Amino acid sequence: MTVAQVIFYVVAALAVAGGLGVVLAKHAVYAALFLIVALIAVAGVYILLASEFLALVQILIYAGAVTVLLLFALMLTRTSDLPEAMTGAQWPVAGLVAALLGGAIIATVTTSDWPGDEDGMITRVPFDDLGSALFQQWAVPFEIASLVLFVALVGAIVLAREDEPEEEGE
Amino acid sequence: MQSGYILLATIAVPLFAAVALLFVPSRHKDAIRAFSVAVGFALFGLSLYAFFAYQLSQVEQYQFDMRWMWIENVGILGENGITLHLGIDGIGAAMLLLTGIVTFAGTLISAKIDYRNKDYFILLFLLVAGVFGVFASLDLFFWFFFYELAVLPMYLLIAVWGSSSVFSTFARTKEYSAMKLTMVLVGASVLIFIGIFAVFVEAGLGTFDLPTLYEVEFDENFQKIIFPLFMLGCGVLAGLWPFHTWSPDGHVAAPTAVSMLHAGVLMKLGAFGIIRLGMQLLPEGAEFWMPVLIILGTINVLYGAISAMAQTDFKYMVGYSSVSHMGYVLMGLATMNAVGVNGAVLQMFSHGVMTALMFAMVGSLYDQAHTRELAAFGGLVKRMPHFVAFFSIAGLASLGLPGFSGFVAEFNIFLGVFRTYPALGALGILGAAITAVYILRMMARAFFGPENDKWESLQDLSRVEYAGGAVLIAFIILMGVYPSPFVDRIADSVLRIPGIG
Amino acid sequence: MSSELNLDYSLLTPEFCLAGLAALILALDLFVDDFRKSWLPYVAAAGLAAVLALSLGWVNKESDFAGLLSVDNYTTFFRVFFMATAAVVALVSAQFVQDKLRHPGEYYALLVLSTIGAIYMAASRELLTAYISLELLSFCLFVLVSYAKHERRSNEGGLKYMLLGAFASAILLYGISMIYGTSGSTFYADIAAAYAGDTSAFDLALLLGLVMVLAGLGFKVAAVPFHMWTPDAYEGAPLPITAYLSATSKVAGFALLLRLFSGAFMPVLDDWQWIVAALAAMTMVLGNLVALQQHNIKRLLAYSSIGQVGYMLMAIAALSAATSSALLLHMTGYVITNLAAFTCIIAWYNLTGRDEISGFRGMAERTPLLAAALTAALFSLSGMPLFAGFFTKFMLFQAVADEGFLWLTVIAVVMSFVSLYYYLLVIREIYVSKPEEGEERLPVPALISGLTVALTIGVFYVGIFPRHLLDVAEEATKLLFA
Amino acid sequence: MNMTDAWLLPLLPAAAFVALTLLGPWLPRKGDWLAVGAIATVFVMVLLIAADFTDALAAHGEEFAGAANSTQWLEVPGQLELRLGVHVDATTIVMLTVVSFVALMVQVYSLGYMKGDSRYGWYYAVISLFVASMLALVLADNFLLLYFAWELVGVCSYLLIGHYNHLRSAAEAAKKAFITTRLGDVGLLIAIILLWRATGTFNIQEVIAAAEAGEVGREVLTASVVLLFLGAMGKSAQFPFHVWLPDAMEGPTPVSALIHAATMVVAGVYLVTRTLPLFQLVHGGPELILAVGLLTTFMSATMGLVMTDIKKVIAYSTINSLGLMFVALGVGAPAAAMLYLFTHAFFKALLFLGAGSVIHATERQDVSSLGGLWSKMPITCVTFAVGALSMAGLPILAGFWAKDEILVALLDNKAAFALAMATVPLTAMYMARVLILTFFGDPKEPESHEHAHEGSPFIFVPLVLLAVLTVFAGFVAFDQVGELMGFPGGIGEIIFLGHPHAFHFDWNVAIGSSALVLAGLAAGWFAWAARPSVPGVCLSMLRPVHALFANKYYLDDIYQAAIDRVVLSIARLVAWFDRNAVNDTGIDGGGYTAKFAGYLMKFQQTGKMPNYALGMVIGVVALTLVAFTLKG
Amino acid sequence: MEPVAQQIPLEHFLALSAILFSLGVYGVLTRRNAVLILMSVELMLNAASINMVAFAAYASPEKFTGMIFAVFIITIAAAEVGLALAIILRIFRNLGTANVDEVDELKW
Repeated sequence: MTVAQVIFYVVAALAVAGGLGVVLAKHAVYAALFLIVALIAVAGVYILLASEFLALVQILIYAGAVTVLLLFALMLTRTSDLPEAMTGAQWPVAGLVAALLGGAIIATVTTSDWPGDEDGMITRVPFDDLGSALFQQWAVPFEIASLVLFVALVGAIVLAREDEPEEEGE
Repeated sequence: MQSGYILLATIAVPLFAAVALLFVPSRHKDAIRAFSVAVGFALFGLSLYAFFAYQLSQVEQYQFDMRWMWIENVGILGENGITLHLGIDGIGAAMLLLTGIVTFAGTLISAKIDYRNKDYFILLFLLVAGVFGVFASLDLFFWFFFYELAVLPMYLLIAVWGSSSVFSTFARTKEYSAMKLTMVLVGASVLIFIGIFAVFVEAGLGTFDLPTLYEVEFDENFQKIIFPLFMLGCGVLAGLWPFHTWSPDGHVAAPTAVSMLHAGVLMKLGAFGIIRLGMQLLPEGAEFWMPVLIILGTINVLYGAISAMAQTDFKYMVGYSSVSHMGYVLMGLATMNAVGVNGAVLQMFSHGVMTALMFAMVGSLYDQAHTRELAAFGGLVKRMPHFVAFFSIAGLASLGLPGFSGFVAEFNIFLGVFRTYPALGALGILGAAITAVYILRMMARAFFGPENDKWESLQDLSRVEYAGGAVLIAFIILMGVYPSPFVDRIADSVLRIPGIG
Repeated sequence: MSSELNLDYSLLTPEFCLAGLAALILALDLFVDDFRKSWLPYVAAAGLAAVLALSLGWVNKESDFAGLLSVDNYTTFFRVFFMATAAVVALVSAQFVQDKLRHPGEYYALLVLSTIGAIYMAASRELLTAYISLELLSFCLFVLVSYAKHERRSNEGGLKYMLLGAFASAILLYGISMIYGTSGSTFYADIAAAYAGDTSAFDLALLLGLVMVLAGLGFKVAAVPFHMWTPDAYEGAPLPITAYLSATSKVAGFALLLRLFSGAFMPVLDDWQWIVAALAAMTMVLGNLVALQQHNIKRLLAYSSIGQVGYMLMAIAALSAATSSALLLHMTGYVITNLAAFTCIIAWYNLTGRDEISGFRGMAERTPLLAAALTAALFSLSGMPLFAGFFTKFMLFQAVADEGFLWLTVIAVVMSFVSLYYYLLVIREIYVSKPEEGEERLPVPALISGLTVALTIGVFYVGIFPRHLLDVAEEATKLLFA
Repeated sequence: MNMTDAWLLPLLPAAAFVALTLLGPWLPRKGDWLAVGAIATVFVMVLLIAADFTDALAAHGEEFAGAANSTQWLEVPGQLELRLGVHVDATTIVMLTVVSFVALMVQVYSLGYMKGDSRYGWYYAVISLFVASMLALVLADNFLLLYFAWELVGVCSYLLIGHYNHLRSAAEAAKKAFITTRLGDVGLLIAIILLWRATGTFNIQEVIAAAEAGEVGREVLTASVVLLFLGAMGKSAQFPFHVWLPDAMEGPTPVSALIHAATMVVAGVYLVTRTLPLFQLVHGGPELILAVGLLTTFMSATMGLVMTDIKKVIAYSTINSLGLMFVALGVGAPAAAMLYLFTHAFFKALLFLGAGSVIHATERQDVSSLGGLWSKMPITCVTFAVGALSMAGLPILAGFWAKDEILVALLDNKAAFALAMATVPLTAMYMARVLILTFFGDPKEPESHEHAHEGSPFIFVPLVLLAVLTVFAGFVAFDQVGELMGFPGGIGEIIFLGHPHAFHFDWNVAIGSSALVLAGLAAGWFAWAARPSVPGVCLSMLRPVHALFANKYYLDDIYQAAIDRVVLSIARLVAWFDRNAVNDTGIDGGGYTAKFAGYLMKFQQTGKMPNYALGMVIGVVALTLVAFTLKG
Repeated sequence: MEPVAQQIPLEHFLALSAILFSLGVYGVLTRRNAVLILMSVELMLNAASINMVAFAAYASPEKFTGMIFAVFIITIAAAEVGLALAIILRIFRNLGTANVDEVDELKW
């Protein structure tokens, strides 16, 4: 067992554990914390896959900003205190189909003969290559993404904002 | 070669009339009436012209033949596109004339309509345009287009201007009847729609042009599979048992002129469709399935007549008699011989005029009396002699009395049926006897006998009703006494239908 | 690498202009107080119209941006399509927004921005671009559906739409990753090239990817069983947004599906054809049958639009040059009709505050024009002649049958017949049932009247003179199968 | 006037009908002169044609079959040609004479009788139409025109029976007459079509020729003949279709005279006469006619005995006579039938017109309320007596010769002869009864008796003319009479259908039957004039029998029950089935099924977002698994 | 860093992502709190990202499209969370709950 393998299995175990925590935890806040674990573990996976940039982004944006947002939301909606209300009635069916789906995917991905698998040489992608690709070839998605963020921003403001009472009268 | 613009005009005039009415303010009711009657008269004139300008023993099967490219060279359809191909054979000419007559009479009768008469006439003219379109179209697409167009306005015409019937144990609201009529007819057209697709795909010519498709010899099994689609799809509109129940309910609920047009003309679209799409397109399928159709037709005749006998409502009786009479048409078509089919087409014409007259008369009575219960009347002849005379003529024509159109038609049908299925022919004649029973029962009960004081206020036919009825009667008698103009045109075309011996 | 790429930003001019328009609207909303309530929709509509005119400059030109997206006739078709739709929706929103909603600036800005997403869904020739455009459209719609933020139904619709949308886009992404994994690329052309050869090595992964992509896009277009958000979101959303959902959102999904499946998945047609056919069949049947049970006009139209999706999916199942141009034709006719219907419904709602079907009682007496137009639209939706629906359905079904899917056509025709029933129920309320309160005429704003007339004429135009539109649709789809 | 111009005959009254219908209200005297003028012209033309025919007969001798003339009416090229045409032969000439003469008499009579009727013009219009149709019927050279006219006379009969349309009974009687005869017509029409199918023609001569040549299969021919006879039975009121004729007396009395005595009802006899060769080709054909005729004769005589309505008695006597004609046809003596038909027309019309005169004068028609009218109405009384005695078969009156001719023809068939003889005294008895009760004895209702008076000349002139004919018409059976009158071939030859010296006179039969007639008359005189208590005694003794006769063998009740209970029940059952099974279950059921499917399906929309997500996942999983399975 | 291709097969990464994905699906289906559902969706998105990056690394490293894709996924995910939270907050304010089972006024 190489170091990489060890790291991978540890990270993978963490990720799965975090994922389990997210879907099974009895308290919402715990779930959020488990999510952080999982997200950081995934960042580890990215490093293993030679994508340090992604790992960075993952930790900064996801594990940092997004989870904090989620925690805020949890606090604002104050629903973390009812453990029995956490899981819906359809969990047996859900478990079955999720297991079926997972099984099907695992069976598929492990039995498929992926093109380029054999000569797969993982090379580190230099930041500047990534950057220039992002701003040249992928400029359009990038710009659209900016619009997406803008829309999310505007939308969040519009929806979340409490209106002044005098506007009600109109 | 006559100009196809005549046919185009029969479609375009009502359409433009409908559009023109849109721009008339609805408060000018009298102007709308006058305009509509004028349009009805114009259509009558056009159809008369087309009928008499139709030349006998021409080489061309279709006259007034004309094409307008509608969509050309589109990928789906290849370079043929879709053509508005108009033309009539003798059958079409007779049906065109029928439509013209009934439309004219219908617009006259409709002059009584006062409630939102603008909307009414717009819808009526759409309906009429559709009917003319079906009879004149020689293109599958447009055939179906107009076919649906003719059904479309029915819902509103019945549901808005119609009337509900309440019986002791059940009721038939106009909404129900309108919905049933529309749904059953459109449902049946689904079968036609599928059949058209199948024919188009199977022919593989990328065209909907009927004369072109007539040249195609379809595989026998294909014909056997597809023909029932057309037979049932069109048959339902012709009142085919057991899908006939839309007809009595719908006709009863409809306003007078709509009943006239619907029973008088629209039901013929179904029979016409069986000829145009079924027999002409798929002769072998027709031959295979006709025994079924003739049995169903016989059931129609007897079942309709017997049901009519049990009716306590004037209009229901007439409605069921339509079912019965359309059974003769189906029987005639199913004989697959020239005499029978000729008789069927004659019956289409005859029944159209006759039933229109009946509905016009029932409507006239209902408008005044607000009831249609047979038992409520008696001795009407004293107050309404012309009404009784007109109604009696329609009744006698419908029981197949010589001298009226019904006899000529039914006689031909019987001859045809006896050639192929004598036993069914005998049953058909029995049906005519049953018709006599219910018609005469109705007349004895409602028209004659002591007068009922309740109806002292009844007036005889108004001038428009009189005029409309007179036009219809003229044709009933003309065809009954001198059928040659009709038969010559019809027989000429019937003999050209493949498989007709 | 970069030197070979065509990075001609001018291709994106219309979308830049749209973004600018959105910014302008926001700015107007912010700074010019007088404008706020009344003029924004007209600014939006005028701007959209202007950009629409501008985009006509790319007719019959063919160019691509770094292989990510093409500006060709297909794109131009949808540019015009979406901008016109957005303009109409902006106009019909005017009074509704003024009466019932807050923050009009953002409303119209989002409307304009969503158009960009829709256009790029149609234009993209690459999965990432397609995905992100889809998200742009979705995000705008999430917000717009929840826009009546003090209304419980709007909140609920928005929540369901949002959560399920996120869920569906996760599934879609997973599917895309499978496609990417098996083909090594996200570009449609490369994917097609990769699948052109032997795919047996990764057949299952490919299938999985296809199913998941179909699920994700099926969500977008509301295909059964991924449709369940539709009725709730339709009912919850503010009325103009319901109209917009039924038009742009759906059509954009199909624009994407069509380009994707014809561009990338054509070589593995046999793998997905039956899936789409099955989805189409289920969608038609469920949508139309459940619609029979509805009491709310929005919900009714939601189910009816599900039914319509079934018809459209048939075109994808029987994918060919003929079906795709028929699909474009049908979608155009459908959207014009639907907008006509919604214009009337919105106007009626503005006047009476009713959106139950029974609330349409006496419409014929009180607003005859709207009643007639709505009736025409409903007849058109059910596929009656003279109206757009008849011809477009005929062509669509015809094309599908011609590809050998007669059984699917049979279901479609039967279901189309079933649909007539519930449309007639509405028409019955409009024309037959007597009004409950008052018979006096209601004042319909001139703008709405004009719009109604224009759209109704459009409905008739497509139904009676479909030739031009058919030519355009054919031009637009020609290159898909070049 | 040529024989081939005979097609003009029906057109004249037809034209009168059209003119009266369209212009009636605006014509002076409502156009009655037009109708009478038309029929008078027709009568003259008939005489001219008869003269032409006798000339031809004399010229060609026995093989002369008559003259025909036809025109095409409708053609399906190569498949069907329908021609309308006329054919004149001896039978036709007899019928034409009878029809035109009686019609003329009746129309003249009606000028007086119908005066003041509210639908006077319409009455004349329909009478004209009837005459036109009847002429067409007898002239028809083919079954098509025959059927055409056959139905039209039926309609005219219907219209005229229902002339007093404010009476419920008249309306019902008209309906009954039409429907009953129509049932027979179904048979006729089927028979015509069957024969056409077998021979390809409607022409009567050609059909007979083809049948004689063996072109028609045995079964088809048998069926055709039986069905044809059904038509004849309906029209000629033979048992069991006879029920309509007594009820038809609801119509104006002149109508009864013309239609229900002299002309229309003999159409059946005429038809069978024309097609007798067909019957003779079928095993049992003549026997069928004979049996029906005998049965009808006997039953009607018994019923005539107990009727109290003067017109009904005469009506039953008509049925009686019609039965007798069929008897003659059944034993293959069409000539005898024709002679009877010829004479019967006069005396039966006379009886009805006489009865009409009584009714006109007293406004009563029940014999139990009449009586002693001979003093008030001597002309009517005498003429009526002549008619009644002729009907009874008293020697030298017309009826005597005709009846004896038939009885002679029956000699070979003992049983039939016996039965026929048995009805002779019965007939005489009820004729005596009606005569006595009406004109003799004491008036039972003095009030109406007071007002009774002889009618206008329009009424009594026809009576007298007919009475004269009734006395002398029988003599035409003798060739010498014809020659005396200037018909070279002799009227007898015409009456005997072109067969010279066909008259058979048998003294034994004549004396025997005359004795029976006298016995019957005596019995009648005894019972109703001499010992008026006798009927009551008989009645009490034979109550069940009387009840059976008076209730017309309960046939009306049986028919009524059959219609009300059976036919209408079936109709209601079918209507119920149509509404509940076909419509509500079948058609609506389809709709409900769809709706119910929608109802079931809508519950997938639970409103709960996790369920929605579950649905999506299930969709994905299911599709994936199916796809994998398919891929293997 | 060492190339890991020889050390860890691609399938292991894919299996990890599959597990995360199905966990996410399970979470979406069973969690009743809207925020937790959102978290589960994040798991699914991460699973997709892992796939993308793994494929990019193994299959076509020179194009690294998958990595670009992952960047965008993260971006979108963040925006999505922001927007979703606004909607959830709005519904919480109006209805007093963030429990999706209780938000079921719209149905049938």
